[in-house]
Amino acid sequence: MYRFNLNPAYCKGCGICIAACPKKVIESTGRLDAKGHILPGGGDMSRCTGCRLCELVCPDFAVAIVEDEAAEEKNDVNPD
Amino acid sequence: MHSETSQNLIAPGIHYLQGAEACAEGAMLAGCRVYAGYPITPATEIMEHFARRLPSMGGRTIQMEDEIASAGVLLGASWAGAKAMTATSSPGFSLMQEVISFGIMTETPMVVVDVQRPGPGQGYISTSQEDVMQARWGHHGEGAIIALSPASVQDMFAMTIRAFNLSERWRTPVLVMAEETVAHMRERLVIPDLDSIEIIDRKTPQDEGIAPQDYLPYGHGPVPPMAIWGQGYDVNHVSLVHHRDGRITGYNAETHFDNIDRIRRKIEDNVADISEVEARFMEDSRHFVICYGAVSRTAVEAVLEARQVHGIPVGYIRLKTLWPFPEARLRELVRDAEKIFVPEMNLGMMKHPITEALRDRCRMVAAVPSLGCLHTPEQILARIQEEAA
Amino acid sequence: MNEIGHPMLKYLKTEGPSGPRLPLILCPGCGAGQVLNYTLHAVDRLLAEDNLNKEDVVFISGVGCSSRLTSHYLQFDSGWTIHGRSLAIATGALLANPKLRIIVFTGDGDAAIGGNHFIHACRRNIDVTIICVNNGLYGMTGGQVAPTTDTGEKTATTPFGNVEDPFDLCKLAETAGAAYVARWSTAHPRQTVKTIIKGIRKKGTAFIEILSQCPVHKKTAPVEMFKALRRLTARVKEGAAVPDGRIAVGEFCNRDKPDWISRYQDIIDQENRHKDTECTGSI
Amino acid sequence: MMEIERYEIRIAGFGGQGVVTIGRILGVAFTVFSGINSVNTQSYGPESRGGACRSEVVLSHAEINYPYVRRADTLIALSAVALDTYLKDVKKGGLLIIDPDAVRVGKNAADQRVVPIPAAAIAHDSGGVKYQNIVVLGALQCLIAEYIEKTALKKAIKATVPPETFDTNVEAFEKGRAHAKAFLNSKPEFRALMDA
Repeated sequence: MYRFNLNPAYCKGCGICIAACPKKVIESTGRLDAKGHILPGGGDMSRCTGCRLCELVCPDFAVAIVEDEAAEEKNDVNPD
Repeated sequence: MHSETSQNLIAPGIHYLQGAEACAEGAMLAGCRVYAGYPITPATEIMEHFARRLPSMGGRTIQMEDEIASAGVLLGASWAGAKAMTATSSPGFSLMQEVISFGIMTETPMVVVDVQRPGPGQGYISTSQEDVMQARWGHHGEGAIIALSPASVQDMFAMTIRAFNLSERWRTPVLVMAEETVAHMRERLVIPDLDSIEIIDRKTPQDEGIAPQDYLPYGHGPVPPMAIWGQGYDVNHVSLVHHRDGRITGYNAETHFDNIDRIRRKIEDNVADISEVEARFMEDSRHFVICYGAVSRTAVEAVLEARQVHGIPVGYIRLKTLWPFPEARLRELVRDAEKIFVPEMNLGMMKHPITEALRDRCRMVAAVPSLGCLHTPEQILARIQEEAA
Repeated sequence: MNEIGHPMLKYLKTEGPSGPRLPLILCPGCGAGQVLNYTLHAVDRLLAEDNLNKEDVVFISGVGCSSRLTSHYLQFDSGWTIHGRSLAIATGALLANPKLRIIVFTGDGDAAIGGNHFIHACRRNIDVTIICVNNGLYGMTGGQVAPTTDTGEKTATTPFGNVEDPFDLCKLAETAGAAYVARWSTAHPRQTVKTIIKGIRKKGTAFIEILSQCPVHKKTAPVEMFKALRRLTARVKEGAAVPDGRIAVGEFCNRDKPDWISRYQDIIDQENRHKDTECTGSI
Repeated sequence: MMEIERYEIRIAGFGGQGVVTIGRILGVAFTVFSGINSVNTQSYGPESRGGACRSEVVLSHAEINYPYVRRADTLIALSAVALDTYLKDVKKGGLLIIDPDAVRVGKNAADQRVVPIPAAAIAHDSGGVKYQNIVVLGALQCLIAEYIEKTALKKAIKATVPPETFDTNVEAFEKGRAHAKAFLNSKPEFRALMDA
């Protein structure tokens, strides 16, 4: 299981990570932040394959895909 | 200090060299290992000498596509740890102003030799002192410059060494404002014991015991120690107005002033150390000839003749350094004068700062102009006689 | 802030004594930021896989949006230099220390003001990797025409349309003598990383053009431009032309030839073997 | 050697006649091998490559300030143009060395001591015309022997010319000297003038 980590201080809401994601996992939060950017967020992260293309295409070093051990454990216990 | 390549450096003793060759030899002795240039009369002999000689010292000479690129090479070479220089003549000097301005802002040690020829435009290929104001004011923006004025083959050698030493000491571009006259003439050059020649190298953060994580590229004092590329200091050379740590965001007027004022004052506050003035025949002189460069050679003959043959009490002052302008030293030397003569191979350029420095100390400052050729002693003498006899 | 950030942040100075250095100064969705990201990924791989020292990696740029990549946030030796002159400065650095592995960021504006330096750097085959972020206009100054702007295109300084033909920078680099020439776009992330790795490994001049988007001056959403770059490009295949109206991407030239430093080193070695006294300049 | 207050030599001819080279050899001979200060200047740029070419040597035991010829003590004119241009700057009683095949002098040089040295012809019969400048140099040494010894000039030639041409250069130098010596011997009145 992966977690979509976003640094809102660096993100400018360009949406390129959303467009690039091969599994269409990343989606827009639809909400303006304090600087007027609409930030992305992780959607159904269970479909994320950890390809890290979003990290690679991000112009602002704002995105990180994190392997979330806690989430994986949780998944094991309660798989649905 | 010269152990690795000393057998290839010019040997101590008496030599007979062109000013251009003496300049190149002085540079190599000072540690110059990168030369970049573009051919132009009457400066080309300097590059040709480097091209022949630098490989034997493990250095590199490159002919670039123009003068801007030639000067640009100096920045990269200097940041990568080498002492580097270029030489050009006036039209090329105009092209280099962009890089000189950048060198001042990034506090880059580099040496530019301008073998001046007349202008404007292509002018002519003869001799000139018409770039002395461009030397100071040619680059855009504030800042200060160091400019030396050689008058002999010996000067071409010694002042080029001094130019490197000053540029390393003060982390700034230094100009050698030569003229065709001194670059082309051949005369005796005496090379002393090499170990007796002082060679100054830039201070690095390692020298000052500053670790990479504590290093401020534009901090630690008026002359910041300079990190060399390839040594793990992750230094960013930047010419945008910057904070002492090299940060360029967070612009404000205070930071701007702090940045530029320090760059100017590290030079202007040290005029006494940097700028050299030679004075002769000062006792009981009522008039003075103030000169620089090759014109000094003519001027001293005129002064001698005025004193010895015509009994006119004329003193002789030679500016060995044009910039920073040695105003305080001039005011020490000239307390009370009648007339001051300023022979120059232009229509009166250094006459202006001289007048500014001494206007309350004399009745008149007279330009003695010549274009395209060295004054004859008669020319200068005639002007002295006309005004002061 | 999340404690786990972008993997390339290890190569960036996020903070300094006088204040924060990130976010990047570039506009939202600017392709230049992507190019920096691709380049750092490539360098990351080289540091892990090759015998490359981080201390020897130097970034140099000139002036313009792409040149902002070589700014105060790089955790590398770097020089943010004069508009168009970055290759002259890179040449100087190599002359002083040939061990340096220099990466030069340029924009399409550098093909104008620095066109001559570009041609001659390729001709000399100086050992640098030139990464040219080509967005077809001058972004920093507000969207003026560039040497790579399409004919007929309206820009701030060609309000009635551009009457000039654009440069093909890759053809120019190849003709001028660069050892390695390739083109990709910001919409080819993995290909670009691979190509930059190849370019840095290549002895001699590697010229890599990366077609990029300027959402601000093209007044188009970053995502639309990003997608269009895929649509408008076609990969070159041996013996086949790219379809009409598509821009060729891929590797155009990869040849082995001695770089400037190697050839000059022969002269240095020769001069030090002979200790030629004839030209000591003594008289 | 005689104490020199200031002695000025000007050499002029076409580019390619070796005018610049002998100026330089003279400078080396005086300064490096005789301990006498000298300043050597020369024409440069396009004119030194085919047009009118000039070289000057100013000598003194004292420091030399003004580096150029003011009133030449000696003019070596290897072309008619050179003579026309520079004769007016030669001192009264000054030495004028010409190649008589190229330069004619008449009343215009009545104030000078004229020494004709057919340098090109002499050189042609030994190493080749390109040694004409060294023939002239030999002649000059003979004529100003009180200022410079021939050994100093030979050392300067050795230090300046390609090693493989040294012997031919010395041969040309000696022929020039011999020719000047013969000329002096044939003109006792000239000799007396020189000694005075």
